[in-house]
Amino acid sequence: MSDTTMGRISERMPRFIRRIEPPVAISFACIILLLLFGGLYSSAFLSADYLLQQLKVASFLGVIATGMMLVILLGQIDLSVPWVVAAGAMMACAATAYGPAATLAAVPIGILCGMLIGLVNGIGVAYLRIPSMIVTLATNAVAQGLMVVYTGGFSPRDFATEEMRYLATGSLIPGVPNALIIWAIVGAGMVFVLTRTTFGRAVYGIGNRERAAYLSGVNTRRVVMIAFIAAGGLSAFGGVLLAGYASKAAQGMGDAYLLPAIAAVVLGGTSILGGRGSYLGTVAGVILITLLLSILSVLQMPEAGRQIIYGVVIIAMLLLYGRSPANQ
Amino acid sequence: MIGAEALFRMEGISKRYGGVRALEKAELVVEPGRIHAILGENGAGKSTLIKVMAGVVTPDEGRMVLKGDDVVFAGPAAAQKSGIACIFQELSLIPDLSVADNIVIADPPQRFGMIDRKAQRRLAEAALDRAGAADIHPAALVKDLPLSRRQVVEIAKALARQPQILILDEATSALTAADVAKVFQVLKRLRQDGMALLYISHRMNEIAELADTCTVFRNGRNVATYANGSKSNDEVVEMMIGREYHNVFPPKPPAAVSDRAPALACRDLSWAGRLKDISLSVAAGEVVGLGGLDGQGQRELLLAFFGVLSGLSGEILIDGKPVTLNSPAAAKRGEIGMALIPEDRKTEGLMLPMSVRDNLSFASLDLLSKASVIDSAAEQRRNEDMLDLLAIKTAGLDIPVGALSGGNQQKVVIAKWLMRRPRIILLNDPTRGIDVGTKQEIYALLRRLAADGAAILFYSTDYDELIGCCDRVLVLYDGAVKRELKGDEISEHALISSALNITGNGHSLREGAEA
Amino acid sequence: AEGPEVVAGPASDPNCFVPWADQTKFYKYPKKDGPYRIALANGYIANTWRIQMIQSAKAYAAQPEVAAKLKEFKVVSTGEDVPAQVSAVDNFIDSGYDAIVVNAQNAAALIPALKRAKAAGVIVVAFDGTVDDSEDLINVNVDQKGLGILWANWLINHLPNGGKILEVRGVAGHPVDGIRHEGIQETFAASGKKWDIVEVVGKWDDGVAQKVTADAIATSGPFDGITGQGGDTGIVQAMIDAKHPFVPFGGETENGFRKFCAAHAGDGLKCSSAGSGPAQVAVAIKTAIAALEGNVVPQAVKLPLAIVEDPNFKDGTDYYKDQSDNFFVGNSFPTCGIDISAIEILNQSKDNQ
Amino acid sequence: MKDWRYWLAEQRGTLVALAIFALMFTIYISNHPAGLTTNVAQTAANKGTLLALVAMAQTLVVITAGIDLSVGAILVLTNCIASMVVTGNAFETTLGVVFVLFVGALCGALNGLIVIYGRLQPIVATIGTGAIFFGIALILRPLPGGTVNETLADAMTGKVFGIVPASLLMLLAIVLVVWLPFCSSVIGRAAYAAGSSETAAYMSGMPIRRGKFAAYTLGGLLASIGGLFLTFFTYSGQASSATASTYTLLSIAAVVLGGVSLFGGRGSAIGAIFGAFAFRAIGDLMFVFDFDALWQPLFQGVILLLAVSIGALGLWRVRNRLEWFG
Ligand SMILES: Nc1ncnc2c1ncn2[C@@H]1O[C@H](COP(=O)(O)OP(=O)(O)OP(=O)(O)O)[C@@H](O)[C@H]1O
Ligand SMILES: Nc1ncnc2c1ncn2[C@@H]1O[C@H](COP(=O)(O)OP(=O)(O)OP(=O)(O)O)[C@@H](O)[C@H]1O
Ligand SMILES: [Mg+2]
Ligand SMILES: [Mg+2]
Repeated sequence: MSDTTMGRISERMPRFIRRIEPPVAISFACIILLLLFGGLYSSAFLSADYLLQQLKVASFLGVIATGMMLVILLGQIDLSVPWVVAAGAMMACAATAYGPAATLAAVPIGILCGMLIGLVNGIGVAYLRIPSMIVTLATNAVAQGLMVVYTGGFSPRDFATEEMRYLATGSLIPGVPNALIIWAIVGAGMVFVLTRTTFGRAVYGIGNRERAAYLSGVNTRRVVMIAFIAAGGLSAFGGVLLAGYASKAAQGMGDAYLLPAIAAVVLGGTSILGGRGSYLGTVAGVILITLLLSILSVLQMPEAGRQIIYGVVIIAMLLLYGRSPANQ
Repeated sequence: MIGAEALFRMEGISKRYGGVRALEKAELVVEPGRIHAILGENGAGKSTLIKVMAGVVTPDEGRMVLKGDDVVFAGPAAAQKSGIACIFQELSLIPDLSVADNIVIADPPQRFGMIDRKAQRRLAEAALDRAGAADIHPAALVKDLPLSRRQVVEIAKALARQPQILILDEATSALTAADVAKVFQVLKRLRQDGMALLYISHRMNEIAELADTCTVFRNGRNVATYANGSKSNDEVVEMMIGREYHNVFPPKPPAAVSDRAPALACRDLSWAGRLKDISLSVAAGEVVGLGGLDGQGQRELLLAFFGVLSGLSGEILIDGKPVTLNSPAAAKRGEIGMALIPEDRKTEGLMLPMSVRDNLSFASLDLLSKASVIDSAAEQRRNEDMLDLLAIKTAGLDIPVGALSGGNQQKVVIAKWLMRRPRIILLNDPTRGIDVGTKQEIYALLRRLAADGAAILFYSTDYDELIGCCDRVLVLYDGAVKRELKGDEISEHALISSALNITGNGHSLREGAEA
Repeated sequence: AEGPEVVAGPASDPNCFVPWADQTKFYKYPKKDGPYRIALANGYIANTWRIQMIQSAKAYAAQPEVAAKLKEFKVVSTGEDVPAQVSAVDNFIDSGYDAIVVNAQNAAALIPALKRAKAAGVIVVAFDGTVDDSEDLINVNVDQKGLGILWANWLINHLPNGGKILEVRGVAGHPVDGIRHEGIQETFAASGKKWDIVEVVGKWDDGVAQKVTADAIATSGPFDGITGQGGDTGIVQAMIDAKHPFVPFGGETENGFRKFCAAHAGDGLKCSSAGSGPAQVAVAIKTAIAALEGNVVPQAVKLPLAIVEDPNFKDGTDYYKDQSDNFFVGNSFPTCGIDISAIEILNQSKDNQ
Repeated sequence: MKDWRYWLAEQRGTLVALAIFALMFTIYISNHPAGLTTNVAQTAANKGTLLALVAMAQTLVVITAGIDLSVGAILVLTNCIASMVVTGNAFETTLGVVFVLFVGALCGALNGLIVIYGRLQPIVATIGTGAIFFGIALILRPLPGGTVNETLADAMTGKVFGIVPASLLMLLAIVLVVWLPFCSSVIGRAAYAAGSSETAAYMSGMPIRRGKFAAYTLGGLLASIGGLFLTFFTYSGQASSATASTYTLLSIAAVVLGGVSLFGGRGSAIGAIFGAFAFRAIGDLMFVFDFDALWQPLFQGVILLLAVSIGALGLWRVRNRLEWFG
């Protein structure tokens, strides 16, 4: 019938275009707005090196938010980010204590540690059916405990390796920080997985209704577990990059990334209930949050003022586009 | 219009959803003391119409008149206050609340501003009684009840409100004849009490028995209103679908005796006291029905085959070889090739917010992908084939499946599994909420699949269906196979009597219900 | 119990137990017979300073002459949750410990618990996080405000005609951040020179400090001088990444910071590095034991600042070239005969792993 | 099935929480050097009550399938305000208390309005409001300090007749005066319904908005009672972001231990109370066991992990795998 054919015409448009939703567009608009506002305060906010620096810093959050988005799409959440980030960084640096081979493998080692914690999260959520919000809370506590014991008992090495330094601060393409390139690669991978692979479909399906997904013969538990492992690995990778940026690992270096990661994902239009959201939005959200925090930190006003503005801006932006439909 | 002045009237009601015209200048006149049936194929606009009446959907244009004065409903609450109670096709029970809580949900009995639990319990029990479902415990959580019981609760809930106008949108679609009979007695009593009833169903025999007046909808318009019985079934269906129509079940091929092992079989299958030593076999090319009252273990049996139940005793055989299936994933794999059309499309069949495309492909992703990368072109092709094969009425592959009409949603569930070309097909009441025309298509389809060598096991709450298209029917009672009916033995009478586990004969449907 | 009797000074060990001010009272608690049961009620634990502090405490308690005096030394960390720490103190009181050493998450919150301790005849010694408006305990602390003044003066001396200063603050709302900030502000104000001070919040964390510093440099830089309350390694790192010229710097005692100071002193990174070494916990324990033994101690003990200033950063004593950036070097209090060099406890614990 | 079976099924979460608490607390007490003296009981009660209050606040919101990440910030804000206004003579103090409670309810109401009429996802909406509340707290108390009417504070944190911890009595009173009326009222039922299935609730014509609004507002109110109690506990106010985030996370842990479903529609504040006390008891274990200080965080983490895994034991009984999906 006619409307069906119309539908089919619209499908001839490239998937990418069709997938851009208003939230994404608007949040990019908000970014511009924010910059202009910053520009009013000081033209330095529009300078190329400031912007590149923000993108560099954003890519740390970006990598972490990528993992967060994956679990949020499942209708879950990962509160273990802070200490997974720290653990990834600390373990990567600690590797240097065990010979040149380990030093070279520092980055993978760090990521691996994150994936291990992710594995525990995944088993807890997928196989033991414990709400993710609480399992990840617990694993976060465990990870912290491990790091405390480790630091206290082993006086670990905590210098970032040259490779880590290079990944985070070097620039393969002149002017473009490597961190940014890495984020781009991670992001591209994520987009591909979400839009083109069976795994991605399964993630969205489970996020919408796991029961139906299961009855469709999808191994939902494995998908959920893999997602959490990936999220853990990405958080740890973010930590590794941070360590490279700071040239060292330290405890509590992940504390500043949990809420921003969640906020970024949701500001990007992903439904916290799962099943809905596009990566482009998360990109926008990450840049938005990073810029906001940076501009606020530089504006000469007391911390209190910053907090209030931060909150108001988040809510205002969500009111602009983050509203769920009046009746589902 | 016959006699009595209108209690409620809708004039020129239109409702558009994007490109879709759900309602187009629809008219309806509701009179007290009569049962008014509304017929129409899937997507004709029936549910939309009554959603407008119930204040859930606000129409784009048109007016509603209640007892002579215009009304506009701000929301469901408003409609209820003016005495309109509605049982929605997609039920509106709160899963985590108890049956009693749900029944009195509109205005619970209160003392000093607190809900009076004792009184609530009494009301609930009374309502359940009237709905002929005294077997449901008022303290049970709704989410623990099977769909059919929920529908009864929904009916009890509507009754508890004592409305002037009661609307049932396919409220009995999951009920077996016996349950339906009980409900009908209630409805007829209400009619005598002067209540106006609107009754939507795709089961012609129900409408024939119950309705006083009938209104047929097509493409959002009311195309005809007539006194019940003044038209033949085929005439009615032709009005519904707007083309020539003859009600015929596809011919059954003579039972072919083959020495090949049955595609699907089980021996002494038992589970948690709900399945008791069930042994059966379904040969390739055979359509076997599961009959019996609702909740006698039919669902559990299908789930057991599909690898959902754990702790089974006895064995399941595929092509004569025993297998252990411990997940749907295992059951659908190539060499086994099983498919289950689940009971509740909303929670088990579909992801309502996701697009038609995603839903259609979801069970077949392994086939549509190489190295788990989806081949969009192939996907597009297969999806379009399915839309055509089942004539699914949708505004495109990318609109959320939740936006389709109930029946079309059901078709999507079936299509999503047929896409795999399964060789063993388990169906759990697949034609629920599907209009007569489409039903015929599906019967024909099942036959074709069988002819192509599929083995089909088919639970239905609709006896005509079992009679019309099954080679054999196994009647379950209390988790065990009570009787196997072959060929001409399959009659409504035989089905009922064995369903009620009465091995005599000479029982009519009605008596059966009382028994 | 009747609590301590107020006596005239000096303290039993005047070099170590330096009274905070002239009017500081001196206490003489009723003598108890050892060995003693002493508890350490710590709050937050998950950062290097705290871990190093606990290591120092254990190391000190393990020293033979100290161990001889202790029947039990128990450490409990209750996290950032104030009531939990108060409850911990209460629990120690109820469990009959002789003395409780505490690093208060929140000063005022302890006051009622201190009353209860006094009533039960339990000696409480607070360090780092002290309880200044109560006399029912002994406070042991470095002069936090003095630190701010020290750093400000360092910059004032190196920038004869004022200039643009970046002040990287600690955790907002935390008393120590407030008092150090106060010291810095007052000193600059009093200097009579023209100062343009840009404040950012670094939360005493290298990562955060590095980020906000980078932003500050990009938007409001360059600066003529920098002072940081903590996370100083990160701050210098940010300067280096941004190719910001090295300028005078008043900061804490992180090893990493001092490494930078030593390395880049020539290029203009003239540092004053001073802070509150984690080993002050040892002084607190020492004080508690002294009090239990009936010796005279001041109600508030002022610890010497472990100051190292350009140009005398020496590898192996003031900083450790090839050790972690994260530990705090100023960790010995010679005047108290306490010399738990950070490196010792780190390595010692490495051996006993 | 018998009625009591249904009742049991309904209360299962609460009872499990009670069991965990009983177990942990018994282990704690039986190893405590002082044993179960009134002081020890009082200490445990006060610490538990504070968390219980915040957990109850969280429960109300979670029931509507929401989550309140600002609950800690409300606690801190009301703590700061209380440290300014809850002083002076009986009359002034009373006014102060009323004002604090009012502010708490106001914060909750703001959350409610944003979530209902702004239609924002609670988790982010409350991240935003949380920042705002904490900012205000910082303005009011740049540095820790303030005072509180000490007679009141001592009374509330003390013992009645030298035996019963006053805090427990207060908790009991709140359950009777706030919780029970709420959950047995139409509004409360609407809150549960909205959490269980908003569409169905809407179709059934329930006052969804009013239900949600009430839940959020009462949540704010309970959080402010927590703020008051924190002030009684600490004699002062401090705008500490650590306290805010700690209590927000602890409240979630307690709520889950208390058998409240984070998906909404199920659970009770009573369960949350036991969850809170159970969680505190877990924390207390390290007193009585001689753990190396540096191993304590790990120990607590592992215990927490085990405690939340208890729910998984039910999985062994599941014979229809669809039950995995609730
Ligand atoms: N929320 C919605 N959004 C978009 N389209 C809708 C929506 N609800 C209904 N429609 C469309 O309106 C038309 C009528 O739907 P309706 O549910 O009233 O049909 P129906 O007569 O109830 O069919 P069925 O017998 O299958 O229940 C259908 O084409 C359907 O796709
Ligand atoms: N079809 C629908 N499905 C689910 N939720 C809906 C639907 N339509 C509206 N809602 C939600 O229901 C709520 C409104 O319901 P309702 O008007 O009954 O609340 P209310 O308490 O009666 O309002 P008030 O308190 O102002 O009278 C809103 O949150 C709205 O988003
Ligand atoms: Mg319909
Ligand atoms: Mg239908």
